[in-house]
Amino acid sequence: MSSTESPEMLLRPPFRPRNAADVRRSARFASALALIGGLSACQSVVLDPAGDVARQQGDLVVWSTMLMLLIIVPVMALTIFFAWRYRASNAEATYQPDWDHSTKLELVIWAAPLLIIICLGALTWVGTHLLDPYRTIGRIDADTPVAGNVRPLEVDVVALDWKWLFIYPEQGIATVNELVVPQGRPLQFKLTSSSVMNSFFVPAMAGQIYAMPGMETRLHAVMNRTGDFAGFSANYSGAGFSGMRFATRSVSEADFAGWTARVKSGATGMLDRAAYLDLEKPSENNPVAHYAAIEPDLYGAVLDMCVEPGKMCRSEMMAIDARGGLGKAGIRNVAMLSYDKYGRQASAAANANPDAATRRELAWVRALCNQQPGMAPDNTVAAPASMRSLTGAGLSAPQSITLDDSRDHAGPAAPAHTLLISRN
Amino acid sequence: MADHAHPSHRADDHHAGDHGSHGSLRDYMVGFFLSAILTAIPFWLVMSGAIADRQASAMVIMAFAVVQIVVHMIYFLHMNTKAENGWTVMALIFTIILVVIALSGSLWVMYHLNHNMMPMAAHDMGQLP
Amino acid sequence: MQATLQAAKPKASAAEITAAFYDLNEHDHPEGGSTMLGFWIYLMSDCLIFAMLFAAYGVLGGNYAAGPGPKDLFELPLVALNTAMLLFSSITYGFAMLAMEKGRAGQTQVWLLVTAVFGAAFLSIELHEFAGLIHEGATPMRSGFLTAFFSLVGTHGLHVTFGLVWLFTLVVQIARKGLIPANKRRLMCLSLFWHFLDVVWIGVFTFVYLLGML
Amino acid sequence: MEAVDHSHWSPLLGRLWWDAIPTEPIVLATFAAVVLGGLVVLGALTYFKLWTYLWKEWFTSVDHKKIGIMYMVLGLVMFLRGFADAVMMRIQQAIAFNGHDGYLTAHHYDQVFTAHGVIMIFFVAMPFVTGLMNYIVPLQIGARDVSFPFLNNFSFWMTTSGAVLVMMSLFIGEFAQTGWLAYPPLSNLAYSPWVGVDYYIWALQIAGVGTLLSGVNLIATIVKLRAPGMTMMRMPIFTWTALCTNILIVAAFPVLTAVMTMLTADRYLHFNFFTNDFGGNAMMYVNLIWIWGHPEVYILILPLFGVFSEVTATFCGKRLFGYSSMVYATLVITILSYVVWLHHFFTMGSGASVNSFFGITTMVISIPTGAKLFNWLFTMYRGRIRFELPMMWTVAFMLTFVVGGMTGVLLAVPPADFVLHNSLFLIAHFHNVIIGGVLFGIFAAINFWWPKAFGFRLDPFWGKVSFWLWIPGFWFAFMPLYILGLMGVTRRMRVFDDPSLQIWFGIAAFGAFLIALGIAAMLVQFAVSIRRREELKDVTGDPWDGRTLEWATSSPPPEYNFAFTPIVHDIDAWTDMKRCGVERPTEGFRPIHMPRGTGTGLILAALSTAFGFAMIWYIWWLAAASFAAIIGYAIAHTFNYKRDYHIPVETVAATETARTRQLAEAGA
Repeated sequence: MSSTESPEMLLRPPFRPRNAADVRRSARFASALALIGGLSACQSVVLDPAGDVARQQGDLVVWSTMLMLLIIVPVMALTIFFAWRYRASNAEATYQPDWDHSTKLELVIWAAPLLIIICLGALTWVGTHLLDPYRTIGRIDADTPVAGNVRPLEVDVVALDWKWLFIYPEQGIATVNELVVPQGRPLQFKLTSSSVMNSFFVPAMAGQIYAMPGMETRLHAVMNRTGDFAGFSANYSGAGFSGMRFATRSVSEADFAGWTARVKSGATGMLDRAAYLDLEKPSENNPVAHYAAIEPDLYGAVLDMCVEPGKMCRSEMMAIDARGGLGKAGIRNVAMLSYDKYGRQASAAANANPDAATRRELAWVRALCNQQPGMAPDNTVAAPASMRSLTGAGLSAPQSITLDDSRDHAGPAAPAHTLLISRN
Repeated sequence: MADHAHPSHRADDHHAGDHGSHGSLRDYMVGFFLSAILTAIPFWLVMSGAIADRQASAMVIMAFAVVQIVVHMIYFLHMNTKAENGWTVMALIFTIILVVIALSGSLWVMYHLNHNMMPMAAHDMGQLP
Repeated sequence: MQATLQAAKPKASAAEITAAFYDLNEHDHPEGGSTMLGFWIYLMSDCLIFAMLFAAYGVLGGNYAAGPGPKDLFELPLVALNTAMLLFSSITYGFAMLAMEKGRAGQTQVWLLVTAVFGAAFLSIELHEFAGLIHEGATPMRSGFLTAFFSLVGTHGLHVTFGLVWLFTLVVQIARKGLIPANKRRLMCLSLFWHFLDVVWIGVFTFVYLLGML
Repeated sequence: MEAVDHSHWSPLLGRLWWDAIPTEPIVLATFAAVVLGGLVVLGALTYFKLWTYLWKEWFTSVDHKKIGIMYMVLGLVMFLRGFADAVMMRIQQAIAFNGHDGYLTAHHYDQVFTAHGVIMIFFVAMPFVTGLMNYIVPLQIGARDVSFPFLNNFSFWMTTSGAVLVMMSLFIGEFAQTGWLAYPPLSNLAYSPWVGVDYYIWALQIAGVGTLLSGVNLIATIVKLRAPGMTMMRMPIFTWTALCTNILIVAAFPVLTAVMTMLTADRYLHFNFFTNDFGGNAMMYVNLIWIWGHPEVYILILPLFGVFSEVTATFCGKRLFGYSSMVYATLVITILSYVVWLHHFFTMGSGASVNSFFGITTMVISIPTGAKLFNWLFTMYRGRIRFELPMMWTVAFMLTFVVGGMTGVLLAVPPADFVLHNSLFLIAHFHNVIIGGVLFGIFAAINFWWPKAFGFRLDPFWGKVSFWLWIPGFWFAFMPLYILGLMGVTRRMRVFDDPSLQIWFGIAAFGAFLIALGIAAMLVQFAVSIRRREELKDVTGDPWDGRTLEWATSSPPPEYNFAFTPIVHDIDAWTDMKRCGVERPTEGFRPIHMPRGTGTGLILAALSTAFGFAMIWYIWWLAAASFAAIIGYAIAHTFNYKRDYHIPVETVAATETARTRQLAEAGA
């Protein structure tokens, strides 16, 4: 295999259409089939998105539908035909009241769905691995692989009650309810939440992924068009859920640089821990806000649930647990861990006005841990990894994907063991 | 039952009023002693630390537990394939399958979820398996 | 396949046909013929409740929340004693069943009461253990591990408590009515229940206590 | 919106205080209407002196037929409530555009969609299928009642008790605002501090006890009480699906009980199962509840697969095609439904390997389901299809369900799910299978077995009106949701900002309006049929030329179902008997051993309602007292050994002679 060609291109599944125009055409065709006259094909963001990942996902929707229509259409037609043909008033039709078995037919009725499912299963296996949100972007679109030296733009996303915070660590800025991304550059989202489960979803860009407190999920995407798109939470999260919408603006690299500069030089303030704790309080239908600067580590602290002073970071807690806990000596140290179990206010109040016992505990904790936020494991899968085991002969163990020779062509060099565990 | 030629029982009745076997004194005693031994050995293993390797002793202990569960099933719960026309055994097997699916499935799924998402302290990053 | 009888006996009389299709000599079905099977099915469902608690323990069992772990809290000798109590109660319940089969009501009651004593001893030891933990501050509110531990072991304990209440009820019912079929059936159901709890306890002491102390 | 402070607590009334009375005008108006309507009903019952009749003949009855009917009534009443919620949502979503906030506040709207889901699944679909199985299964297997008649009565009242708690939440306090599965951390105390989630928990827990026991009961019944000669492979297909359904109930509902208990422990005792801090894990809840949740879907649909099989065979006048492959398909679905749960949370991020495993297992389920469809199809082939209402619903089901099945498999493809999960496409999908499968099946079953239960047919005209309103109503209501899903619109939204969506919501609301007319037509159908019951009378007991044993007895069947237990030689036992020209025995009757009615089930359930209410409102003294009363009463009940009696032979003979005369008059 030539290293200049993307393996993704070479190992394109045979049923994949050759170029984007075909895809669009078939997408339209299928949606026309499915959606009575194609009324909405032009507006269907799922079938006609602006990002390559969403496009592949949309294609998969179309292809799976077509595959299933192979069996659905005949069944529906036969239902209508039999219902009409064998109606009681039709004396001409054959009547065999005791005919109840035919080995050949039985074979067909089990085999036909089985065949479809085998095809669909293969499609699923390949598609799921290729479009794993943990997988880095390997191509900008069907014809353009990602150049080896392109670093993805990292955006750290925090779902708050009820708005979205976007932190750009590289640029040192943050926004509320506005996501601006450069077109044509791979994007890497790290997502967490401050309180409850949300789902980060920009249908035009890529599929959704949950954002959950104390945990980090990842999403990789790329935008192929400029424009304004809708983003929102797709998982109900409480009273202000409907207003948790954000504009997603895909702009050119130059515009992105300009926008970054404007935000940086803006008169808006710095997003430090105090500002974050203020922002985090429940509010609805928030307008767009910009922060010219951010406190380093803020996202890590949010993820680790230790933005408030005096809290033990979750990663530190888990590291302690991995070593067997703190024993009985640690039993009464609860104020440092209390995040929201007794309500956020209660938890904050305990630290704001510590009694003697809490003070002792806090001192003890500070001696024990440095309250430095950790980070989530880098479980991203480097793309393009070899797809031999995805497309190929048999569904071999997923581990082999990263152990394959062609991993050498993979973009960012990652230690083998990380890749191994990431394939799980 | 005057007329045995006549199918006077419900389809699944094998013997009216039959409640399965109950086991004899011998059964109970055998079961008791086996259980006592099968309990004592793993306790001793852990308390004395006889097997140094943690993983090995875990396997041994679990093996003892499985054997002891089987002993209880046979000698105390009097499981056999004939009671209730085999329905009890069938129910048990079905339950075991589901328990295995639910337990191992949950652990598998949760392991992956946790593994993918839980933050780690920076200094622990390198020590992953 | 269809109309088997008609095919077999083309000239059967109307009465013969009726007799072939209706059970004309039916006897009363003994009451409670489904009870043992029904109770067993219930036990299987209970088994799944415990499976979920085990799953919760499997997932949360390592989350000490910077607090104590199993090695800091568990006392194996106490658990061994506890296990012995439950095992003794099993065999004494077996003796009660043997007495029941021989139709000896008084003996059955005595063995039941002995079983109750062992069961109560088991519960007392468990409560003692819980009280000790809670006194030290290792409450179920302290960490995911303690939550899962208290819930799993506590649910088993609640089952034992329920078994004890049932057992005393049965002792009274035997005193009132003797070893009538209904009471025998109940004794057999309780027997299944009691031994089933024993099986669950094997899982508990193995997975929670022994593996925790490794 | 400012959060209201609900921290008031007193020893006597717990959290119950004036602020528990809702202030939303819609709720107040409903409250007034319910109170007035309730008073009218109570007054009428008293005036017509119906209390004793109801108590003796229905409430305390252990007759599986009466309990089955009571389940259906419960399902119907709750269906009206659940549908009202649906209409409220459709109206809200159709008008909340262009800065218009709609007419429901978030607090109200979020309760409405949560209650809609909970009610439709737990208190409509479940009572419907349980009621159906209760009524039909013992008749189909030639039994006199279920294995545990008292438990059956108790199960019904526990389900009702859960429904009562949900209804109470409308007027006292609030219902959960979490979505129907109440994911933590949102459902934890920190984010749902007041009584909503507690209503949810206790309603489900109490109803769950009933469901579980009814599952145990029906399994034992099917296993132990089949008529002589009815081997497993001669069981009617509905009984087979009922058996598998109840196996699923017994295997799945304990999981729900366990998970709900864990959530309860978190909320009431500050345990750490699903908390964010202290080492809890909220993803664990999602994982566990779907281990229950997926089998639950099959609990709902499997019995209706059985109904469609019976209906198809009967109205095609033909043996069911591929009986054994139907049975194996059912068994395969039963097992497989346990290995697919993760497809409900692909997007939580468990990784490609886990996702594709569960995606593929999900697709595998569609194979036996597809086989079933073909079996119905080939049952129609070379049949003589009479398009009575049950058959019409069946054909409508076949055409509707395949679409729902297709979108379901589509959602099982993880990358597709990433763009469709939680969207209105998903909503359209599961309504497509639950309405197109479960509800259409229930309607087919009601039209099919109504004459058996009440002795007269349902009026076909109004039935057809209802049918022709329902079918387009359904497509109008849910096809727009598919389209909206593909337009990237997510579920549970209260207001929208893209005006181009409004037209689709308008169409969906129109569909809901048609469905409302369809429901009204169905109620008219019931009323008209009851009025015309003499004209529609079924004297033969076999109005459709049925094939299984329930048609061998009179309509409605006598209390004891069969004076003589039938002996089975074929799958279609009754068809076999008719072909052989079997004459009903008219003499030689014996006294029949039957279970005796009892009020214990109702009393225990009433105490459970009190207990649940007390726990919800933190009225600890009442909780303790009602709990003690439950235990005490249950123990006292076990001291009652007189649970059966014999129907005297004279009564049996008189009943059967009357039937003989009736048959002769009908010229049968």
